[in-house]
Amino acid sequence: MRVKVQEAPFDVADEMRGFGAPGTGAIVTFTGVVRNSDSGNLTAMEIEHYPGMTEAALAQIATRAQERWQLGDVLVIHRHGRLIPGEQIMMVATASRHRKAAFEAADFLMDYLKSRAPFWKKEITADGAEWVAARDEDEAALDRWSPEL
Amino acid sequence: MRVKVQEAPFDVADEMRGFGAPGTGAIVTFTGVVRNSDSGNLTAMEIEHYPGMTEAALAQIATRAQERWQLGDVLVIHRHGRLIPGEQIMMVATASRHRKAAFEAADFLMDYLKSRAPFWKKEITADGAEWVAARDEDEAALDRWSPEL
Amino acid sequence: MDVLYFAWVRERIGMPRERIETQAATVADLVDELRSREDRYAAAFADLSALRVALDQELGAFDAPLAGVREVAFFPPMTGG
Amino acid sequence: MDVLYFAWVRERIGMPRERIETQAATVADLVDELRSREDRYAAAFADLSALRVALDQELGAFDAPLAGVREVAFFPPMTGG
Repeated sequence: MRVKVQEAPFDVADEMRGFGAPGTGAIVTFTGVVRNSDSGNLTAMEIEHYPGMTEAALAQIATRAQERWQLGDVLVIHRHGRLIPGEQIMMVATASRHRKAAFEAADFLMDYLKSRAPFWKKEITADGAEWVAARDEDEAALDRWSPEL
Repeated sequence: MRVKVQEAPFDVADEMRGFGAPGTGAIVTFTGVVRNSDSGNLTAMEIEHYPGMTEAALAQIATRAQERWQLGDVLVIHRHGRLIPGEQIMMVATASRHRKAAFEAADFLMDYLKSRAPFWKKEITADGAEWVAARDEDEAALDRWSPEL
Repeated sequence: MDVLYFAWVRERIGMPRERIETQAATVADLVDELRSREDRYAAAFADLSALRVALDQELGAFDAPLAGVREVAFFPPMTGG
Repeated sequence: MDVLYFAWVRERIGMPRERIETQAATVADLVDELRSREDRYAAAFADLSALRVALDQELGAFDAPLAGVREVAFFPPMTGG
């Protein structure tokens, strides 16, 4: 298991080198990219985080995934700082014997990262800056994994 | 959309270069790896396919995914021939604005690839060769996407 | 008509493809015709529930008509991925 | 006790952290104490349903006791991923 919180960009191929374990049959990766606004006027996305708690929260979420599914490997990377549209924000990867576990665990990691890891996004446009509001559907997505909390 | 059927190995990083589209916020990849048998005695996995029909079936499955979800990009690669444990067999990748569509579409592609694309696996061990039997649960997995057929 | 065999169907019949002149109206009729030829065909087509068929490279059914079809393929359930 | 603020809570209060000596028994008591200090605190803590709290870097509840806690953080719902 590897969890990284960093300002620097990451390279998916570099991060995935040697990922997995003997017996791995399925690897799923999710990569989040800074998406421009519908009007295309996004200058940057600033990501604030809570040093210390962030690492602990990501490690806790990854550990829960490992307790729930048989995973040969888990990777979570999340950036902070100022990013521009098209840049990679974060990634998760899961390795398992079978595809179902790898898919479910990656989906689970994303849902928990979204609403339980202490990151806050601010959108910077020519018109000013605005904090991204949490979406009810992201919170609701966690119910799928109940009884996890 | 890109669909490839090939004997040669592929490099995920090479294949993913330029993947996505303006507006992409989420990229999911699935990579299938030749898993050794539980007893660790697998010498090779031979994959037979139906040239012509294979390409058409993969393109049809990818098109269905594009009709069902808003995808900025779709990639499907499947190898045939003789592979050894640890080698990559196949991959799918999906790009979308939001993570839910990217995850679901990748999951859908895998379920359809498993049971609707004309590939047949044969396991070669020191004791002989045996065709891999289709699993009822793979066929049942398709019901999740009903009314697709 | 070209008839193709894959995986263990190919192995039991002993060849990957052959050209067959037939008056069979449906896939099932063609199967009956093949079964009556030789034991190796009878062995390959012993259990139709273990087989799939494609007509001109599209999955089809055993009661499908053969009129106009140029290529029929028989094979076990697929195991890709 | 160290009190930390993030995102718009930090912006409204105007600083990322401060050291507070308090006798507050619970998080809610601490919030009341802060609100009564100055308008900027009252503005930041106007709607508790829009806020989350962490006690020693673990998510907690507003009725949680503060005994033994060394670090309290206030912030809006998280928007990672």
